[in-house]
Order: sequence, then structure tokens, then C-alpha cells
Amino acid sequence: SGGDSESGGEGGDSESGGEKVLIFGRGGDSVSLDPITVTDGESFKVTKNIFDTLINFGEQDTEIEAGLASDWQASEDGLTYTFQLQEGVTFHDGTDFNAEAVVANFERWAAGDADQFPYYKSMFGGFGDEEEHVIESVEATGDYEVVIKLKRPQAPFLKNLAMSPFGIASPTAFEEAGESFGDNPVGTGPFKFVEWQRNDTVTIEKFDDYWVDGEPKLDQVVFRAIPDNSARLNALLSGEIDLADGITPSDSETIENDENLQLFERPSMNVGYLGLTTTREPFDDPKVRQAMNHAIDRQAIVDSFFEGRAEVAKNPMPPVISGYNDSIEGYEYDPEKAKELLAEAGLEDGFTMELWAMPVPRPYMPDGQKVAEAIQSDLSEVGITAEIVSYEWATYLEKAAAGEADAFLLGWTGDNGDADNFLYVLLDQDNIGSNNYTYYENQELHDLLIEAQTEVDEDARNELYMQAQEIIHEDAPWVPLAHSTPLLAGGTNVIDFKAHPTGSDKLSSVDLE
Amino acid sequence: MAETAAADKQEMQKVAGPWKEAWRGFRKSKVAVVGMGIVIFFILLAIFGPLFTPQGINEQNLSQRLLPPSGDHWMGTDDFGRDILSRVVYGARISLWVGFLAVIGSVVVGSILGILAGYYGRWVDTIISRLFDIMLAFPSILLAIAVVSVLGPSLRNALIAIAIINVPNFGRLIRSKVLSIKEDEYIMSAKAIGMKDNRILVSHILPNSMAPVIVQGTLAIATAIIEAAALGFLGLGAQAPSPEWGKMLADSRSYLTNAPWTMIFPGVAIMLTVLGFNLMGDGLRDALDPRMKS
Amino acid sequence: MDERKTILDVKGLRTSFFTDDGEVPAVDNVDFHIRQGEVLGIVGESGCGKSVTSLSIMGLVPSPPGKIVSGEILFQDKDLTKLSDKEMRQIRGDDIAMIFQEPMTSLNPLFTIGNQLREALKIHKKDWSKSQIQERAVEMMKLVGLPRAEALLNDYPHQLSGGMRQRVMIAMALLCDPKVLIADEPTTALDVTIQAQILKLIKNLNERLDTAVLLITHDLGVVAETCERVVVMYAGKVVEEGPVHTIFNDPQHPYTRGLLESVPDMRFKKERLYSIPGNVPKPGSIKVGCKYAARCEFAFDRCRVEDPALYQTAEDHKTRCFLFDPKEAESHDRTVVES
Amino acid sequence: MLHYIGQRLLQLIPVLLGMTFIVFMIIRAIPGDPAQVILGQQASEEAIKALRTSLGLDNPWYIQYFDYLKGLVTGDMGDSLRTRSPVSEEIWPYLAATFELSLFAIIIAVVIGINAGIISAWFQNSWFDYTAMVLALIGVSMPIFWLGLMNQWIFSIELGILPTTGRENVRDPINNITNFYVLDTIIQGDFNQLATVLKHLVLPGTALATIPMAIIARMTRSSMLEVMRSDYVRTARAKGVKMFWVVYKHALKNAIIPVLTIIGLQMGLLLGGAILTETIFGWPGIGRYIYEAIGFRDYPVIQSGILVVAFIFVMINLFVDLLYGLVDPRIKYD
Amino acid sequence: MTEPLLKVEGLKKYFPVTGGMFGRVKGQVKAVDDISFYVNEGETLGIVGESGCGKSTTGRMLMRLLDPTEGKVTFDGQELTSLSASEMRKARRDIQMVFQDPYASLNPRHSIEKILMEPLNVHNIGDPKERKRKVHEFLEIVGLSSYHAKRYPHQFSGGQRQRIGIARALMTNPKLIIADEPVSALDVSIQAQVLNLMQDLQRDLKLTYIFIAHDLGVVRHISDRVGVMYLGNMAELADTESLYEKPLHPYTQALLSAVPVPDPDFVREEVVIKGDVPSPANPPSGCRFHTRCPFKMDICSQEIPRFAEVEPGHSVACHLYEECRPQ
Ligand SMILES: Nc1ncnc2c1ncn2[C@@H]1O[C@H](COP(=O)(O)OP(=O)(O)OP(=O)(O)O)[C@@H](O)[C@H]1O
Ligand SMILES: Nc1ncnc2c1ncn2[C@@H]1O[C@H](COP(=O)(O)OP(=O)(O)OP(=O)(O)O)[C@@H](O)[C@H]1O
Ligand SMILES: [Mg+2]
Ligand SMILES: [Mg+2]
Ligand code: NI
Repeated sequence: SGGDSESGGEGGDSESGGEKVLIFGRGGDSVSLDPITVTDGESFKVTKNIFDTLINFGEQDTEIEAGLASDWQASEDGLTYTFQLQEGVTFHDGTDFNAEAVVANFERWAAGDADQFPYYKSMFGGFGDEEEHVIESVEATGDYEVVIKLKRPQAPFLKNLAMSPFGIASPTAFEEAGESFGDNPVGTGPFKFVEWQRNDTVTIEKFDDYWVDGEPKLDQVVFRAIPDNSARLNALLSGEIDLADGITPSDSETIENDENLQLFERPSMNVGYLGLTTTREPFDDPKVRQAMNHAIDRQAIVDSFFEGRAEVAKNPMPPVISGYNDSIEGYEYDPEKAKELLAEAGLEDGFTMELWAMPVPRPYMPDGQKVAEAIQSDLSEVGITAEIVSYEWATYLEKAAAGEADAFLLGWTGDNGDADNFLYVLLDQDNIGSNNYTYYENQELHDLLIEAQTEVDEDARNELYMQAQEIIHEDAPWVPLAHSTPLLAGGTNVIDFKAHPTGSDKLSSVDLE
Repeated sequence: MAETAAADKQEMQKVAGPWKEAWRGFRKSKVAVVGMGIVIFFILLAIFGPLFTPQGINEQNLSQRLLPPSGDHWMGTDDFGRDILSRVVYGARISLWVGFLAVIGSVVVGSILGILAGYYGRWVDTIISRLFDIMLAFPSILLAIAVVSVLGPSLRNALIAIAIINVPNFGRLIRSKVLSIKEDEYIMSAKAIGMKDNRILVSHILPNSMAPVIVQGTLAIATAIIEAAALGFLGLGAQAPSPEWGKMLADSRSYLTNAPWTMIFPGVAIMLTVLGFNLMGDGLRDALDPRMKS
Repeated sequence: MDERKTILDVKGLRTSFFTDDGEVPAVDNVDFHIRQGEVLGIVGESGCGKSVTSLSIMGLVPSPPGKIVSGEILFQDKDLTKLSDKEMRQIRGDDIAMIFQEPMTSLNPLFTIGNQLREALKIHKKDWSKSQIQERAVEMMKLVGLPRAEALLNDYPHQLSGGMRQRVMIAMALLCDPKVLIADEPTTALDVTIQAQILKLIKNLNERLDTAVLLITHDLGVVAETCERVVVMYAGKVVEEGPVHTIFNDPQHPYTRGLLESVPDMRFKKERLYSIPGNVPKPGSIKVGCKYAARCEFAFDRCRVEDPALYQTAEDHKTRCFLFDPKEAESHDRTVVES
Repeated sequence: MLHYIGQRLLQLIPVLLGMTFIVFMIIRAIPGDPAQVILGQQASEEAIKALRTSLGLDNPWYIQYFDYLKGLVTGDMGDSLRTRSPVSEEIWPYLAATFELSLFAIIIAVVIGINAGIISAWFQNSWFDYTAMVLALIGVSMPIFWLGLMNQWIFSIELGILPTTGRENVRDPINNITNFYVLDTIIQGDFNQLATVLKHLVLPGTALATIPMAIIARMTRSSMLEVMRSDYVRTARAKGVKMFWVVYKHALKNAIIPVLTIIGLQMGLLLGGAILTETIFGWPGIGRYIYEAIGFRDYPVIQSGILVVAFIFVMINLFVDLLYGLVDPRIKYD
Repeated sequence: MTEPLLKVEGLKKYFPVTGGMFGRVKGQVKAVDDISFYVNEGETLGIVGESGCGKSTTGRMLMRLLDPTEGKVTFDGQELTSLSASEMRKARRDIQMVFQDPYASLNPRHSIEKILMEPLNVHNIGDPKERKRKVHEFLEIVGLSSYHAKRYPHQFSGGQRQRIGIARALMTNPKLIIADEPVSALDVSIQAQVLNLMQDLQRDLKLTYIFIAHDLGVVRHISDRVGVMYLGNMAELADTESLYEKPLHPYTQALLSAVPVPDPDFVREEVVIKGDVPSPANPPSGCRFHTRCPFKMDICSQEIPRFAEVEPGHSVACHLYEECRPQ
């Protein structure tokens, strides 16, 4: 096909003045460009490039690395963190980055509420003087030194700081802009904000005074919203965009066969699963839940609907996360075994259930509907009649959270690469009604997870999580399905693009040929 | 005179009612007959087709995914390795079902409202007509989407939504027809005989306002099928694994490049069915609407 | 014998409609002629082919399904049926003009009267200036007796009454001084008092401008009052032709006689109307014999198998009935008819 | 005339009021919590609660409704729950995008549809007539999303002659002044850009134009056939008017009246009904804006969006009614 | 003198002209404005007048198919204008109507049998068998055959349809038949058939007719007395002979002189009137005919002339005859 990026509909006049402009096609528009106010990945995709965080994640993992903080020390008890800041950094508006600026950012965040700054609440427990607020104080102890004191130890504290919402913004700018800061973001990142046309494009351009030498390489990046997957692929094929997010696995072949295109795999940090609501019959019986695990042929699903670009899951979290228990043997596909278990549970004649399938593609499950169809067919082999039900995404989440589904497809993408962000959030009894959609409750598990939250010793902490995974395996509230590898595609002229597991990619080292 | 009477008597043997007359007119139009042929073909397909299809509609065979058309699978297979021919054949049942039911629903509701408005006039008319105005001012696809969002996506709810958005069309049509028939002389003569109003409504006005409703209904079935497909395409109609044509199109969109047959056949099926109804509707219009006669 | 020159001569005209039921001859072998400055009437009941005859002359038979199958229409020795579309257009509205039955619908509702009047002049008088055209339009409006002629030109048809509209139609037809004016039931849609005005106008204009008028009507009264000669049509055929006095005082064809007797007369009360039995046949439904045979009191065997010709019975008088076939005269006593 | 317009506008009030109420009730009957959707799957419960309160979603529905109405009276259409910016500001670019597309589509539809209809009627039962009418029938029988995809595939992927998505060349964006890009490029005299903008309009425009074009062609044809049989057309021919002028002057003006209604209706339908086309062609239009707002339960956007579309729809119809007056002197507005 | 079968006093019908947004009444069409007349049993009253003068409106009001704005209709001693809707429906057994348009007055979807049976069903006359017999009987009476019963209206010619319309009116054995232009749509030869039929029926069934028409010849032929209407008023009403031989009202004179006579030798005196009938929505003041009247006097535009007898049995509404009236 004639899809090299120079030809196509736009013709050769597109490259004006030899500037390097990267067009990044993605599935949706950003909500706001003030990272602390939002929770959606499409916003972070942009803000990641406008703002820097104190701590960075690794290039393609969630190991922590120096960011705006060039160095840091934690106290023994895990309650005090001292950060040395990078010197010679300026914000896009020309003001200096220093300890005062960091303190100002923290103060701004802590003065908010859950409505304004939802992620702050999720990650640091609360605001201001609230009991649950983990951070006790943030002080500038020098021009380039900041000390943060915690009320109680928080194991993933540094990882939290590396998350995109906590990008450091220019205090001058956000004080001046107030509410509208989201429309005029100012950070220290590799790119400056230029223009935002809602539901269409966000344009950012090279920040010449970026503190990392030689970066960024691009002159301009345009994020372009193309909600329809096929349309986005078509745009890539015709050269209207250079990079496309959210490539459907089924299209990977097309891209690989096109000599002008390359495929990028985003390292997996997610899990897609079939949740079994443990309060609803017959899934209140662990035997039935195990039977479900045996009845479903995950490998076939992964092969067909993830096009093999996923790893069959056996645990609720992906292997890249430390604390992953690889010694657990996943339930093998064994319809006979499943029937036996069902018989033991008194359901030799099978039963009828609703199987909820999500209506929208998610990174952890590119096509819920099709996975559901495959599961439906597997279940019918063991005598279970599943009716596929779907709601609109908003309704789906609400109803699932209310425990109205028998079994539902869902998934999770890690925020900070910590085990807590999977196991506690998704399966702890504290989160029933919220992200624990299965209403799964286990006191023993709860105790382990709570302990792990404050355990600062890495090995001891991992041990706790290993145990937790065993309990979950036995109780089988889920049928873990896959850890998918989300796909991106770009022209072969795109160099050094590294997809990040969190879903927001820093484009400072990317170049165009 | 005697001769004419005899000829007269002979002619009278073929007693042709107005419907028969219309049928005769209908038969004369080639396109209309072709249209009806297509429609009948799809109806037969819907009824008997599934008995003869090579494979069950939901029989998955992941090792046979996305096979191009061949002797075994005339229309190839889809991403579950299901036989597309079987699914397209079964899909006729769904689409026709949706088309007919949705239109019957809107005709019934629209007729009742339209007759009330047209015959009783005054404030009844004002209220009903305003309601129609409101509904017509809505972008209909958005209204359908909103209705499905409220009820939850399913074939049945898509059907309800389509029926709802079509109500004002029929309502208005019948209202105006009733208004014009009300002024016809045979209504006057029925009144002169001493007939009661509601009886006039049932035995004179209703049957005479049916012709345009039948025409419009046939055409509306066509639109309803497309609307159902559009909702299916948006994921708001039939749910997996149902072989609804719109849904099939949506499901196979990502294979357009490497397995185009997954998109071509359901698309062609929709087009043909809709074309059939449109042709038939046109023919009916010419046969039933004397204004169109040359 | 009339010395005036024949201006339009229709010979053996046959115009058919080709429908699903086959060929329907709406006008079947019709002959007649009009002389310069003469008013010729064509009478007949609904559907007998009067309008189709006039449309055939104008070359306006809706086609398809209609078609002039055979015959000649000689206008100033040119056969109109053989003319090209363009040549025909130049004759229409210029040499031969026409007014129609429905003054309410025959004017285009979306254009002003003036616009529609001037249009004809623009087509046929290409060398005229704007003001000349305007002047002529006003002149014609005045001629047909319309008040406020200038102002009326800027009005739309719906602002005029039926009688006024018919006057406008007449003005429009006469703009280019046509040699022949065809008036197809020009007063049927009008009230009697208005009808009287219009007929009077047509008659006046005919006398003043020496335009030949072909007046089509189904009203025998109108014919008696306006025409010099009459053609009676029945089921697509001319059944009788003659001067108006002859036709009314000495009708020959049984149909003509029946027709005259079945009209109630306003001047006196007939005890009982004569009524022709049966119905007017649908064109094409009678294939053999005389078309009137089924309703005719005097029909005999020959009438049912053979189509009578138009027999010349006197100078200027022709009848399509075997009773007037010189050959039949021997076996059939003429007195039968006259009794 | 002004009086008539005033009356029509007055009549509009109950319709629009009824409409806001119905929309309000329908969208609130949709299950799903905007706060949850806005914050996403990963958000905590408290965050959701706080957001609900701050968005005023805790108030009883009638208070919310009256607040909304109160806002409307002062020209305030509310703030988007998702982006927190006023709908009245946000909506304009979307509206302009859709308007430009619809206008383009309707112009194609009208120019081709009317002429095809006229020629079909003129040469009734000719091969042109048959072909045009069969094509028109196929046009109305085709799901446009399917047509759009096929066109996209053929013209931009396989042939590479037209762009697939969007309104402009993102690499070389145009200077936006009015949000009507065609207008913008003309104002700036930049004809290269104008060509680019037009190129972007072609595929979505034609996909969108197909159905109205077919409908207009059919309508024009039957309307023309009826008019061509009328007495005044016969009068015109009897005057010796050329067939071309008979058709294009006398017949067309009369035949166009019912077609005008259809054009108005279709234009209105395109405004709100282009969701599928906008999605497939990545067109940042109002249909998609509202559709996505439904997904996000962004109540103010849905309400105001539908209201605006309906308002325009009704205004277009009013405009068409006024046009009648221009075409048809028999219609008087008083 | 016996009571007339039908008596009409001061009958008026004003149609509101509505417009604007809330259907405001903008004016009135005075379709029928204060007319009075009577019809004796067994006679035929003809009503003539130009289009739009209110003939049909009058006919319909007599049957209460339209409710009169004002006035009284007494039929057979019963005051129709005060009857309730259901009483009126019963009364309609005795008054029936024949309509002008033979194509529009028969329901195209009903067979002839059904159409003719309907009045019997409505008024519950006889049992089904009897009804069927009666249908066939009346079909024969109006000159059709009983084998026509199963056919549909579109299979008949205009004249035949009009016969069916007459048969329908006869089904309930009415006393009075209001015929609203029953022959206007028919060809001359067919018109004669229908007129003869109506006369025969009147003789055989002792019917009373109100015969509405605009053809003066037809009216003369069939009527015993004739009323001439102009713009919602009754201009003149008299015995047929006296009206046609000695018309009094200038309008009647003009009307009679305008009718073309099928006799090329006939020469008549011309009373020419100019212009068109004014609109009933905006009728002239005083005598409504004054705008076209060749004998117009000053008083004509100011005062409405009384409609009263000037000679026995000959009433006229014209100021010319004001003096010669018996007081
Ligand atoms: N367009 C047509 N298609 C088919 N048949 C036609 C057409 N126009 C006329 N005819 C037939 O031709 C016959 C003659 O029609 P024509 O209009 O000449 O009658 P007419 O004498 O003018 O009657 P009327 O008094 O009703 O005007 C009619 O019987 C009619 O059925
Ligand atoms: N329903 C109505 N609403 C308003 N005006 C009406 C209505 N019916 C009749 N008219 C008006 O009343 C006047 C008399 O009408 P009517 O039908 O009685 O006349 P007519 O004498 O029967 O005329 P024609 O000879 O044309 O049948 C006309 O001007 C008509 O426009
Ligand atoms: Mg005619
Ligand atoms: Mg009348
Ligand atoms: Ni290529």
C-alpha cells in the first residue's frame, strides 16, 4: 500500500522549513493540561512532555530514577525524605526552578480537595490536616534542597512522586492563571505548550532551554485525537500521522508487513481479567470459581484476540512488578476438571449466567466483546450458559461496582508499578464498592496487604505479596486472563521512541529522520 | 344495450376490490416486482435459511479464523472461525425482525396519536402536534442513542428506540391524511346517513388512510434496518454473538485490510435488503397513490 | 360555398396513446378544416378526443404515451406533423395560439402576468425592443377589456379572478396576431355570467382581428351562440360536420339528434327529456362497427360490423352514418330517420 | 413578515422548553455517574463523592433543571462537567466544523441531486433516468458508515489521493479565525490551504451527501413530473418556449417548493446526525461532541448541545418557510 | 293550506376566518346570510346561483351537517336546529342527500353492496337478509343490476355512480332528498338519464326534492319552484314559470340572458352585467348585487332590501319593487 509518510493525501508540502514535527495520533482528547487535576491517560500523554517530576520512572519500566531531584535520601524509619534538586533548571515562563517552587507545588496540592486533585488523594491519602494525609510537611531546607516528612511510612512513596500527576508546575504561572492553568500549562519539561484545539489537536513545541543537553530532538509535537481505531490506522497508513497509539492487535500484521511502518510494544503493566462477583450465586462457592478458571482456554484467547501479543495471566498482577509470585501454577485449561468441580458444587447440570463484556477497547483488553464471545463458547462446553450483556462504559462501571454482574470483564493498568496498586486496590475488602468489583473479602489477605503498605524493607514486603497471591489463587475471585502488550505503530522514520508501561511516553529523545 | 349489459356482466366476473386493483398496478412495475422478489427472498432466507446453512452460527473454530471464501465457506470465515454465510443468512432473521417490529410499533403508536390529533382536533391536536414537533427537532440518531443508553444496549432496546424515533413520522402522516379525508364527500355522505363519529372513523377514515401508511411503512422498514445496523455498529444494538449485520460490520472493521470479505458480505446483505424494501415501497406508492399515476 | 381561404386542414388524423392495454386511438381518422376568420366549433362529450385533437395540432400531445400515428395537419400548406421541434416552436404561440379550459391552473402561479405575457413576445419578436414589448402587452390587456392594464402586469395570477385570468390567457394567445386561435373549453370552469362575457370577447376579437377560431366545447348552447360551423365528435371520430344552422335545425346523425334532444332548454319546459341509453364508450373499447351502434335506436346489422364513412349529404354537410350512405338509401327509407 | 418571524419564534419557545425537559429527563435516566466517568476507573470513592458535590449533582433534579433553565435565560448554557469550561464557548468550534461539513455536503447533494432529478424527469424513462434512479435507490439503501469506510479505503489508502481524517493538514495548520476553514483560507487569500481544506472535505462530505442527494434527486424528479403535467407548463409550451426554459424556468421554480422542505430537513438532520461520519473521518464536529458527552454523562454538554442543534434545525426550517415566500407569491406572511 | 314539509327561517352561516399563531379569528365568510324559504311535500324546489353563493352550505345546514350560525329549520313539524346530536342522527332517516361529485362521494374501498347497506345498518332497518334484498331491489330501481352489488365504485362510470349515490339516499325511504348539483359532473346524454330517473322516482315514491344546480336549463326542467341565490342571499324565489318568464330581480334577468341557448336562431335581449362575484368574506354593503347591477339606485348601497312577496308566490329582494309590495 502507498502509505509511506511522505506521500499520502497531504502531499510533499507538509514539511515546512525542515522542522521536525511529530504527529501523534491517539484515541481521545485531553481533559485538562494541568496534570494534578486529571486522571485520564490522554491528559498525561501531553503533560508528561510539558512537566517534569521530581523522580522519574525508568525508560521502559517503573524503576525509579533521578528527575528534577538529582538525588535523595530516606531516613531509616521511612518517615523523612531529603531531595537534592537539579540546578540550572528554568520553567517555560523563564522563572527558576528551585526548592521554593517545589514547596509551592506541594502546598498547592495539599490545599485542594478530592474533587480538584483526585490523584493526590488516592496516592497520599488526603489533604491538609486530614488524618489520612500521609505527608506531614514539605520544607525547603536550602535553595536546592527539600525535606518531606511523612506521618507514617509509605512504601511506594517515591514511585508515587514519579507519577505524571505530580509534575512540577511554575508557581508564578499557576498562581496567575488560577482555574485556567489547565489551558496554559507551564512546566520545566522538554516541550512548551502552544495551542489546544478541543477534540482535535494539542500542539507543543521544543523548549530551547531544556535542562537535559541535546533534548528534545523534535521541534514540535502535535497530539491529534482520532477516536476511531480504524480511522487512526488509516491516517497512519496515509502518512497523516507519524505515530499511532491504540493499535488493535489484529492490525499488527498489516503494520509489520508494511516496510514503511514499525510496530512498538508497550511493556505490559496491566491485567485483564474476568471478575466473578463472590456475593452472587453460584460464584459464592470457590469451587465454582475454580471451575470457571479451568473452563476457560486463556491461551486460545490470547492467541486469537490479543494476536499473541500478551502473556497468559495467572496472578492478578503482571510479572514486571516486584513481588510477583512465579511459583504459582496457573489453572490449566481442563474442561473435565471444571465439570468435576461443578459437580462437586452440586451444579452438574451447569447453570445460566450473565457475562458482562465491556463496550470499549481498553489497553488491557483490546476487544472485550470478542473475548466474551470466546469465553461464552468455552463455558458452553462445560454446560454453563452465558448470556453476553453489555452496557455503555459509564453504566458498566457503575453497575459492576454495585455488584450487579455475575461475571464481568475488566482490567487495570498500574499507576506506579507497585504491587499495592494492584492487589490492595483491586482485591482488598477496603475497596469493595470501589475497585474491588468482585466483593471479594478475606481477612487474612487484608492483614497481609495492610502490613505490606508500611513495610519499608523490599524483600520482606515482596514476601508478603507472594503470600497474598497464593491466597488469591486459591480463592479464585477472578479468572486472570492476560497481561497485554498495548501496541503503537509509527513510520520507520520515527527514531528512539520508547513506549512506557504507564501509557504516557516522554518524547524528549525521540527523533525523526 | 343488451350487448353492453352482457359485456358488463362478463367484466363483472373479475370482481376487483381497490386492493386488488392496486396489486394489479403494482405488478405492472418491473422494479417493484424486483423489489418484492428481493424482499421475499430475504424473508424465505430468514425463515428457512438457517435450516440449510453449512455451519451453526455460533460455532467457533479458532483454528479456522479469517479464511477467505472457498468451497467450504462460500463467504469465508470470521475472526472466530465462524462461517460468514451462515451468519449472514441468520442475520436476515434479525434485521427483518427488527425492521418489521419497529415499524409496526411506530405505526400503531403513530396511528393512534395521529388519528386522535387529526380527528378530534383542538387541544388534543395542539398537544400531540407539539410533541411531534419536539421529537422531530431532535437529531434522531442522538435520540436513539439516548434511549438505548437509558434502557441498556440490546437488540430489543434498539428496536424500541427505532420505533420511538419513527413515531412522529407516522403520526404526522396519518394526521394529515385524516384531516384531508375528513373533508371528503363520502365522509359527508356517511354523516348524512346518520353514522356515528367513531364508526365513521373506523369504517371510513381508517381504511382510507392506510395506503400511505403502507407505503411509508415499507420504506420505513428499510430505514429501520439501516438504523438498527448503525446502532449495532456503535455497539448499541444487538449483542455478541448475535449475527446482526451492523454488528458484524463493526466487529470486522479491523479486518478490512486483511480479510475484506468479513465486511463485504454483511454490507451487501444490508444493502440488498434495504434496496428490496425501497423498490417495493416505490412500487406500492405508485400503485396506491393515484396522484403518482400518469 | 364559402370563398374564404382554408387556413388549417386536418386530414385523416389519428392520435393514439400507447398504454399497457395496447394502442388506444383517442382520435381516429379525423378530418376537418378551418377557413380564415371563421369560428369552427367542435362539440362532443367528455373523452371523445376534443382536447387530443387540439393538442395534436399544437404538437403538444404528451409523448410518451401519446403519438400522432397517421394523418396530416396542413397549416398554410405546411404539414405540421412533419416539422422539427424547432420549427414547430416557431409556429406555436405565433401563428397558432391556444387557450385552455382551466384559467386557474393555466397560468404559472410563480411569475407575474407581465412576465408571462412578455415571454411570448420575446420568443417570437426577437427584434423588438423592451419598450415595444411592454407596449404591446399593455395594448393586448386593454383589448381584452382588462382594467388597469399596466398595474395588472405586475400582479401574480392568484390576485386575479377566474374571469380576469381567462382574459389574460386570451391576451397572451393573441399577442403575436395568430392566424388560428384554438380555445379548448375556455369557459367550462366559469360561471354563466362570466362565460357570457368571455364568449362575447372571443367573438368580438374574431370579427375585429379576423383570426380563425377553433372553439372546443361540450355545451351545445355555446356552439349555437358562437360558431359558424360545427364538428360533432363521438368516441374519437367526427360523426357530423356542417354549418351551425344545419346542424341544429336538421341534424342527421342519430347521436347529434339525441344530444340535441337530451339538453334541457331554459326557454321552455320539456315534459320529458330524451335520453340516449348506455354510456359513452371508453376509447378503443369498441373495435368493430360504428362506435355509436350500441346506443343507437336505428342500428342495423351493418352498423355492428362495418365502420361507416363520412358521407357528404349536402354542400358543407357530412355525416358518418350508414343511413346516409347513398347505397343504403335504396333499402332504407329516409323517412324512418325523420319521423 | 417580521411579524410572522416573531410569531414563529414565539411558537418555538414551548417546543424548545419541552425539548430541554425531555432531554433533561432522558439523560438523567441514563444510569452511570458522571463523576465516576470523569475521574475514571482508577479514582477513589471520596474523590468521586467530592466531585459530585462540587458539580451540583447532589441536588434534586428539579433544582438542577431550574438552575439550568435560569442559566439558559441569561445565555449561560452551563459548564462542561468534564472540562469545566462554559459550553457556550466550547461548542462553537464543533458547531462550525459540523456546519461547514454539512453545508458542503448539502451543496453537493443539492447541485447534483436537483439536476439529476430534473434531467430524469425531463427524459423520463430514458437510460439516464433509469440509471440515476437506480443509483439514487442504492444511495438511500447504503449504510453510510460502510460507504465512508470503503471510500476511505479506496481513495486514501489505496489511491492515496485524499486525506482520511481531520479538517486540515496538521503539519501545516491553518490560521483559525472563524472556525470555518474554507472561509478562513479565503479571507487570508491562501489558496493552497483552501485546496487542502477542500480536499479534507471531500470524503466525509460525499459520504454525508449520499443520502440527501438521493432523496433530493428522487423528490425533484417526482415533483418535476407532476409539474410537467400541469396546465401552465402546457401553456408555456403552447407559447413556443424552448424546452430548456420550460424545464428550468417554469417547471423548476414550481417543483422546487417541496424540494426546499426536504433540503431544509436534510440539512437539519445532517447537523445532528453526522455522528457516524464524524467518527469515521475524525471530524471534530458537534455530533461526536454530544455523543462523547453522552459517554461521559456530561449533562450540560448533552443538554445544550441537543438544544443548539434542535434550535438550528428549527431555524433552518423557518428559513425554508421564508424562502417559500420568495419563490411563491401566493404565500403571504401575516 | 297545509304546513310545508320543510320550513327555513332566517338561516345564517358565518365561517370564521382564522389565522395566526393561536388560530385567532380574523374575520368571517358570510356564506349564507339570512335566508328563508319553504318546501311543500311532493314538490321540487330548485336553487340556482353562481359558484360560491352558498348553495351547498344551505343544503348542508338543512341536514345539520353544518351547524347554522343562526336560524330555524323545521322539518315535518320538528325543529331540527334544536335536536341533540343523536336525535338528529335519527332524523336523518327522513332527509337524505345526493352529492355533486360521483367520484368523491363513494368510499373507494367499499363495495357497492356495503355502501348501500350502510344506511340500513346505521338505522337498524330489517335483518341482514332483508337488507340484502333491499339493496338489490334499489339497484334495479335506479337502473343498475343486482350483479353490480359486489363491485367497487371505480368500476363504474360517472352516471352509474350517481345512480348508486341516489340509491343510497333512497335506502331509508326518506321524505326529502337534497340533491347538491347531482348532474353537474355528468355528460349531457348521461345527465338526461339521471334527471329522468330522479323524476320517475319522485313520482313513484312521492319524494320531495331540493335540487341545487347552477345550470338554469336543468333547474327549469325539474323544478316546481326556483330560488336564485346571490352571495349568500336569496335574491328571488318563485314558481318556475313565473321566474323564467318574468324574472324580477336584475340579477335573475342577467343570469337568464347569459345562458347560451342551443338554438342558433334564438335572439334574446341582453342584460349585461360586468365584473365578478365579490368575495363573501367582504360582501358589499346594502344590496349585495349593487356593485354589478345595471339598475343601481342610491339606496341600494345603503340599505339591505327586504326579501318579500311582490306577487303571490313570487318573492324578491330588490329595492326596485319596494313600492309595488302588498303591505
Ligand atoms: N395522457 C394520456 N394517456 C392516455 N390516454 C389519454 C391521455 N390523454 C387523453 N387520453 C385519452 O384520450 C381520450 C380523449 O381525451 P380528450 O382529453 O381529448 O377528451 P376531451 O374530449 O377533451 O374530453 P373533456 O371534455 O373531458 O375535456 C380520453 O378517453 C382519454 O382517456
Ligand atoms: N368550511 C368552510 N370554511 C370557510 N368557508 C367556507 C367553508 N365552506 C364554504 N365556505 C365558503 O362559503 C361560500 C359558499 O360556499 P358553498 O360551497 O356553499 O358555495 P356553492 O354555492 O355551493 O358553490 P359551488 O357552486 O362552487 O358548489 C364560499 O365562498 C366558500 O368559500
Ligand atoms: Mg378536454
Ligand atoms: Mg357547492
Ligand atoms: Ni506503501
